[in-house]
Amino acid sequence: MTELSNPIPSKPPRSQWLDVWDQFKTHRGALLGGILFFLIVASVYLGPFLWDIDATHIDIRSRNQGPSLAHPFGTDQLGRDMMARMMAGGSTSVSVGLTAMALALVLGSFIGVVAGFFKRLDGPLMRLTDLFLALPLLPLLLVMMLLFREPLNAAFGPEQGIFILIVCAIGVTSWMPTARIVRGDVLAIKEREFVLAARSIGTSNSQLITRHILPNVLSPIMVSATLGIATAIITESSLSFLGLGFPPDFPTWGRLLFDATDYLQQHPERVFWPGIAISLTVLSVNYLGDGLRDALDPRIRGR
Amino acid sequence: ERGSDGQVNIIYWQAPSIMNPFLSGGTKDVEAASLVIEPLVRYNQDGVMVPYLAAEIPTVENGGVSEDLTTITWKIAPGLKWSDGSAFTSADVKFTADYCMDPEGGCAQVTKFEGVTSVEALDDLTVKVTFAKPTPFPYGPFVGGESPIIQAAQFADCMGAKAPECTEANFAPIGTGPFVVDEFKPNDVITLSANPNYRDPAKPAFAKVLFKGGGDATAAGRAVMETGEFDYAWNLQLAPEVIAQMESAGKGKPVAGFGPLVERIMLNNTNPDPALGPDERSVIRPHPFLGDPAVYKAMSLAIDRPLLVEIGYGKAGKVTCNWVPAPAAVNSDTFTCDKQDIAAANAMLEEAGYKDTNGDGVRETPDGIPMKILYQTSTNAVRQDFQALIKQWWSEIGIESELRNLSGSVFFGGDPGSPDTFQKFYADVEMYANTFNGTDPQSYLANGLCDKAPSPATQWQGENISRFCNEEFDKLHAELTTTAGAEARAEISKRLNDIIVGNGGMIPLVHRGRLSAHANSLGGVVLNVWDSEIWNAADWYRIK
Amino acid sequence: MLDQPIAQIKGLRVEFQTKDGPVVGVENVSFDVNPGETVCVVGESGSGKSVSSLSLMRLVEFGGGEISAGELMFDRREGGVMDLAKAPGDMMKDIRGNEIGMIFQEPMTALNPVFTVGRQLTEGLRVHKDMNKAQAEARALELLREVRIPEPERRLTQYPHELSGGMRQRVVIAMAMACEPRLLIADEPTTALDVTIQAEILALMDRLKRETGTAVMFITHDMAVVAQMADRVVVMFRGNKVEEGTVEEIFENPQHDYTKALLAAVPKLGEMQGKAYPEPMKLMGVEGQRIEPIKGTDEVLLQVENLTTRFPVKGGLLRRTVANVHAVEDVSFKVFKGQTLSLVGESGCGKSTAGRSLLRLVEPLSGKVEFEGRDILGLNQRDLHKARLDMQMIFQDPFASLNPQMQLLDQVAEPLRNYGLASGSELQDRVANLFDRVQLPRSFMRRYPHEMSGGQRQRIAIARALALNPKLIVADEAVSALDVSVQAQVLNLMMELQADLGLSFLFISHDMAVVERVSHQVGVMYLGRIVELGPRARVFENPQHAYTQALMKAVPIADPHRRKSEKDLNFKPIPSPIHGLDYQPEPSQYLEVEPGHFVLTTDSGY
Amino acid sequence: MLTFTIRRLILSVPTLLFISLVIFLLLELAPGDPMAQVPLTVPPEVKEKMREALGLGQPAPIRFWKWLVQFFWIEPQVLIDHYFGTTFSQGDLRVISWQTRSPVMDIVIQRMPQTLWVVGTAYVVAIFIALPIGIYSAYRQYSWFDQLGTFVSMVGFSVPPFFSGVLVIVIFSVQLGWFPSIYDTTHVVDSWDSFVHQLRQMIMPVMVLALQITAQLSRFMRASMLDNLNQDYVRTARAKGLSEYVVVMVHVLRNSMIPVVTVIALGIPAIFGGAIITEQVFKVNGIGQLLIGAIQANDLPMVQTLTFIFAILIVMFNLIADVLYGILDPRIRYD
Ligand SMILES: Nc1ncnc2c1ncn2[C@@H]1O[C@H](COP(=O)(O)OP(=O)(O)OP(=O)(O)O)[C@@H](O)[C@H]1O
Ligand SMILES: Nc1ncnc2c1ncn2[C@@H]1O[C@H](COP(=O)(O)OP(=O)(O)OP(=O)(O)O)[C@@H](O)[C@H]1O
Ligand SMILES: [Mg+2]
Ligand SMILES: [Mg+2]
Repeated sequence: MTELSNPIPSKPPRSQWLDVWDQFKTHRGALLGGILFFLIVASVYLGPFLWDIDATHIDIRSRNQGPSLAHPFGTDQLGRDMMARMMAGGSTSVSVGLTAMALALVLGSFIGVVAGFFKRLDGPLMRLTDLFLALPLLPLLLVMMLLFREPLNAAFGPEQGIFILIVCAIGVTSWMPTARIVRGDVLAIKEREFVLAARSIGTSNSQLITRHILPNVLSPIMVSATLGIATAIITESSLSFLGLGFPPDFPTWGRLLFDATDYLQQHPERVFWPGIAISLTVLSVNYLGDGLRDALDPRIRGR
Repeated sequence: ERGSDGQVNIIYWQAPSIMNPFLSGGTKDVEAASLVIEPLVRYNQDGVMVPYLAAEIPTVENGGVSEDLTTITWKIAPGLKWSDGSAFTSADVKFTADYCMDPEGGCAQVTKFEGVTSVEALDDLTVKVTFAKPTPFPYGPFVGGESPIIQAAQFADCMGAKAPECTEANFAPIGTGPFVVDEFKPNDVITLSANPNYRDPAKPAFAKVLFKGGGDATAAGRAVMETGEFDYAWNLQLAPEVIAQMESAGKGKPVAGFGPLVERIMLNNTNPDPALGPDERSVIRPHPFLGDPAVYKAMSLAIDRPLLVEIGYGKAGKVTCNWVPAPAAVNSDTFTCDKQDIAAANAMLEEAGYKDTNGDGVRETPDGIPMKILYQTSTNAVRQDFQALIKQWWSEIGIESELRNLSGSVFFGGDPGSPDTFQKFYADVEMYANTFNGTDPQSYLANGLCDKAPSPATQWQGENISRFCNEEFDKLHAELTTTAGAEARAEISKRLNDIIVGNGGMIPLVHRGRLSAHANSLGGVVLNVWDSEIWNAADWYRIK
Repeated sequence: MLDQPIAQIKGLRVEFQTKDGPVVGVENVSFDVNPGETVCVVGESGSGKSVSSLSLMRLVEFGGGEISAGELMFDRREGGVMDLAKAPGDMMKDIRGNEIGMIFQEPMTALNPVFTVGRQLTEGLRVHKDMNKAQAEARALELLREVRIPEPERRLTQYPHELSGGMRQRVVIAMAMACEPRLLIADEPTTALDVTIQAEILALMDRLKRETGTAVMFITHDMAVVAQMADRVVVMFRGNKVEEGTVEEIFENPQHDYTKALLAAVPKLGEMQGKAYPEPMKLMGVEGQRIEPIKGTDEVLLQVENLTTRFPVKGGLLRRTVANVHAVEDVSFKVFKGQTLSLVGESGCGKSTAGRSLLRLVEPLSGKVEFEGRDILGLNQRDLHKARLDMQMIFQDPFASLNPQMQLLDQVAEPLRNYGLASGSELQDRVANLFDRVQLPRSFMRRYPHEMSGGQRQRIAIARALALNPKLIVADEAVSALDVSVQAQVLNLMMELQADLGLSFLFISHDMAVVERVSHQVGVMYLGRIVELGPRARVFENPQHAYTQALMKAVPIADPHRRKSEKDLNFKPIPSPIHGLDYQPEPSQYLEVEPGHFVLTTDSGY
Repeated sequence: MLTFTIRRLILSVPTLLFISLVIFLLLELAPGDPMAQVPLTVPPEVKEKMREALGLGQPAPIRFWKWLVQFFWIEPQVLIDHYFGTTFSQGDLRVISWQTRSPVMDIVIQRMPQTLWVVGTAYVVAIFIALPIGIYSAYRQYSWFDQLGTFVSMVGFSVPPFFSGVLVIVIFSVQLGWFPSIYDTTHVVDSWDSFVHQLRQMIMPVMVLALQITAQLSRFMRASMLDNLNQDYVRTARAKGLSEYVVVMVHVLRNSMIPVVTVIALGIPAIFGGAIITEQVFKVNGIGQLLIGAIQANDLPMVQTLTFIFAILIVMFNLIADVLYGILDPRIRYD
């Protein structure tokens, strides 16, 4: 009977993260996406150490050049090296994407979880979400600039200051979809029996949220995260379009793309670089997210 | 022949929001309105006055202007009709003055009527304007596109506080111009058709006008020169390279004209240090180093103006060292500045005691303050390129600059609550362009007077942005206000210009022209920078 | 042609492609189904029962499976015998639902939630029988009458969620019967239902089979149900057929070890007759089993008096309470140290709510819960937290009550962490001991719930409940979702723990046979009240309340000679427990018919 | 359901009032001045006069109150007057734009057609493209079609419209000369030819917008279909002998559409809100362009009114989405 009653062949136990990695490896798209994203991040942050032309250095004699050995990506209308600018722009754009996404995610998940978990806060928080959905981004940004630019400048210097401002502005205006989705999931998960079970063994509310609720809403959060990076990069570029983004000597992919659209006919390669960089980042992050979501879910991982 | 040439399409990338220049003052609105309503006299492309609704231009010689320079009497050309068929009379002219001078109306053109004490209709065709004091240049009221005549009958109920409620009149004023409004879609599009009662029966050649607004300069240029969808595009502030590319498409061509518009760097003569309180910052204390002639001269010398012109404006720009480069009569030739000389600039600073003592590439003043400046301007592609270039040049002479660009709506807005307005000037230098209307610079030159400096006391209003203060200048300007005679006035104007430029009020960069484009098939376009750009739309025709 | 089997499965092998390579669902299975006969396929969970039946319908392909060998001969209504394993898709479409009908395991999810019952019923008819809408509806109505659904006209326009589980399962049956198939496959049609409804459904299927002459392939793991239904039995184990025979042969003379084990694991109602105390079951293949009665003590551990729990029904513009669900109404009982009190009753009668109210997982409205002399209902949050140290709960569904994202180690350790009882290596040790205690290998500690079988999961839940060394465990249908063999192991484990540690259980179940096996005291609940309460032997041998009597009758007995017929059963639909705000329920009054045996005299609604 | 709706409607009144207050305060705080558009040649004293004429001299609470009265009391009257020829609103001051000195609502109504035409069509087109793509991608998960769909939608999602817009203009207007680059808002559709012209001028902005919306919607649709394809009821449907088409397109689709429909409903306010950048690029001059123009000109009454209308739409469509959910999914009950 013992052999009959013990049908599951026991695998040797493995570390959780090794499992995650194993599953991740099997997802071809995710692996490719991950490698690509890593390459982008590496070239953007480490590239400047290898390519030592300053992104703001103006070499007026060699302006509007096409790709060449000296300037693999060509130069812009003031003779600045496009490759250096792409790297500099990338580090801003990727940082904005990551941090704004992280901010939106934290805010959205927090509000979503709290609204879903505490019935009493649900109504007010969801109306708050409505409010933020209704707020116009531009005036909000202007107000934030007005209120916080000086103190932030004083505390972090002008570049960091505006970076924080823009990241906050994007983060603060893009957490709502995440909150809605997370809330819906939390509402459903809260009714699952394991939550009641956890309560019966004396788990407090905060432990309940962090141990039981959050891991189970990870998958929608991951999806929001991947979309969030893309949205943040694109929002930043739209802000440049509307004249509210980073200062002009602070290149970002969005700004490079926007500046180059005027020269679309004369120097098409100039739109090509930032355009392809944004698209590749978004794509790689998307595949990466798909893979991570699968890898983090033990149910899928087990299959 | 009137109406024989079909439709003409005009695109303004800033859309007109109202057809009443008295309520807006925006160029786009004034120019759109100029198709419909007209002043008594316009300036032509050379800045010379030509009578439109007036029979002649009153002068002291012909007795139209009194000897003591306090009155001017306008004679209206006989037989003029409003587009609704009613007669144009002196009552309309008088009404226009009353309308604008109503204290509650918030008239944008009230400066045109500055010093006017009364406007009387002597008879149906004669109007007499009386000034409080001798006015050597009495051609403010009713002259130029900003001061057209509106119909008394139509606007009778729109005086003062009621002005904004007359939407219909504001959107479709009855005028004497070549066209009448069919439909006005604010901030979008205006459709007009030929005025059946226009004074010249052969004009206008076009039966219809489509006046589209919105978008951006690139798109407007493209629509005229590349796709040929539009016939006329206004104010194409684009990179010369882009303009050239568009022109090569062969459907249209750019035209340029030069008014007194100057792109300049204003130097803050006060100390903008944030550490100073709101009542002192950019108000009282002198700037730690910008006031030194060696500094501002070196800064000016480090700038390669021809390159700026080439990169930023091409055909639509000229190097200038003057604040008032036009009309030609008032353009001073005291300074030359078309050569960049970094070495000389460095030497100048070195000599004046500004040395890089700590080896960080930035000079320090003799008191040890590093020469770091904040350089702000409005958001605009060309300005940002200029900023980058100038920043680099200045860094070569050991002056480090931090760049900041601000949304135009904030920078040029006068909100006293905002720290980012150009009036507050919470920066060391700022770059923008300014100009004046008409051909007489007197009131423009007043922008250099000590008491026009913006300060908390004036709610930060005032046009003396650089807080320039010079006794000699003030005195000379007072003299100008009482001097008649074009030549003498021009002479004084030049001297005023030299004082301010020579004493660190500003660093002029580029004399900017207006660049517009018209389709090759559109004939009769004469670009006018002294009045409405489309002043002679009545003469336009289709080249067949 | 009558002697020709309707379906012959020959050497069936089904493989699934998974990420870890192919998995064999069914290895080599052959059996026949003859016309007019009921073949029961039994076996534990995962033995390949469903896969075999789905293969016959060629539905495994949609689940990622592939029929890699074997023949599936099917005798078509006209056109002779053909091999379904090779039939083209179009032909399968004609056969499915038309000549083979199928009833699925889960009545709750087998119906499309967004279409009305009528629509789902008529769909097949219109496809296969070329009926127009009116005809199909008429036929659907007839079908609903056949399966004895009350108010069939109204049901047609209702959505699945508006029906009770039993009604839904009847709809599924009606749907499968719609085109009068020659073969009806029923895949565990009653496993998810409670006794009373199960009894009804079984009787119904039996009748339908008799009336229409359809052959039935009945899949189950419940031997009692087999005894009730089968003509012939096929026993499956890990993808293989291990035994086949008539129902009498299988029950009276099982050959294979597995069959024997299966039969031994089935608790039979009446087995405990004459025994005063519960005792563990004798299981096959377990050496040196200690079978001793568990006496317990008569010290009162928990005393519940007049417990009432209501759920507000909100409505109206301002979300005010407009009515109450009287889930638990004036309930009193005692649990003695080291003993088990069972609560039985139909689904929805308030058993779970009563159990949860004790731990204040739902807040009771009024009453008194005294645990070791402390009033639980009066405690503040902090004291309640402490009190829960001594009272733990095991939940009905082992699949739902474990967090899918957490390793088992962490789940079992969680209560210890919550109370700060252990940390570091001590924590590890204690968890390891708990795993030993519930007889799980320590190597499972790093696994996730989905990597465990149902029985193993329930052991984890038990280990978690034991972690704090509680005095009372509320076991809310702790074994209902498990296979018989696993269920027996878990029951034995629980009783063993009771004997060793002197635990008390509040055992909630609807399975009378299980209750008989484990309890010292039994309370029968109906519509929120306890209608009968007393020592197990008395309640089972001398049921006094009409409801208790009806409940006893519904229990299927694992003996093919004691089948029940439809007319034995008379269940009234349960009245609604929802009452308006002004409804004042009468207090419960009991008559002590024997010492310690109480019967409700107040009107209970039955 | 009805009471749920009514309750939410009642609740939305204080919500909206609060939102309007927040918007007002936000705009109050924002730097910027309606006089920024006025040329520098106009001296400050005059600008100050003009500001006063706009009512900017009054304290903020009074201006807020005035706006509330104008928006909630006078504007509805104007609407009633318009339809029934009554004269309730005679002599009352409506919400007046600072830029155009004309009633804001008139301009909004004027802008509505082109916004709805372009953005609305884009939305509809996007839905019609996205749904089939999403359905088929899910049905054939991990097929090349699915992979391609993912790739294209991600690229579509990642190119900002200010770039894709200009790109299509350069290709289709400048190089090929097929479509006009500037949208003609005065164009009236009254014949087949004019309809064709309308199509020609709409096609580029619609496509640029639709690309973005499609990208997102098709992802949603795919995920939702995947959720449902593995449900038990699908097996039941197959067991009934229904064809694959009916199983997928009736049974699965109907269930998958529930979340997607609400997502679509939540996107509808954006249609009325216009597409700021795309409108700008193609000169459609709809609501989006109106808003951005008003923001740039600091036309506070206009911005306030527009954002508030937008807020109303968002609150309403959130409610509609919730109600739709309840209607489409018979399991959900709100009382
Ligand atoms: N879609 C699938 N993918 C992979 N393996 C599967 C799939 N479906 C079933 N299996 C495997 O096939 C085997 C038989 O499963 P089956 O569903 O037939 O069991 P069962 O006897 O019906 O069990 P239960 O009583 O739990 O319903 C199991 O080992 C299962 O893991
Ligand atoms: N949270 C709740 N809100 C409202 N009503 C509830 C809630 N929980 C239970 N009920 C209702 O209370 C009654 C008793 O439910 P309970 O879960 O206690 O029944 P049960 O006897 O455990 O049934 P089962 O055997 O199905 O588990 C039912 O009518 C149920 O619908
Ligand atoms: Mg099964
Ligand atoms: Mg229960």
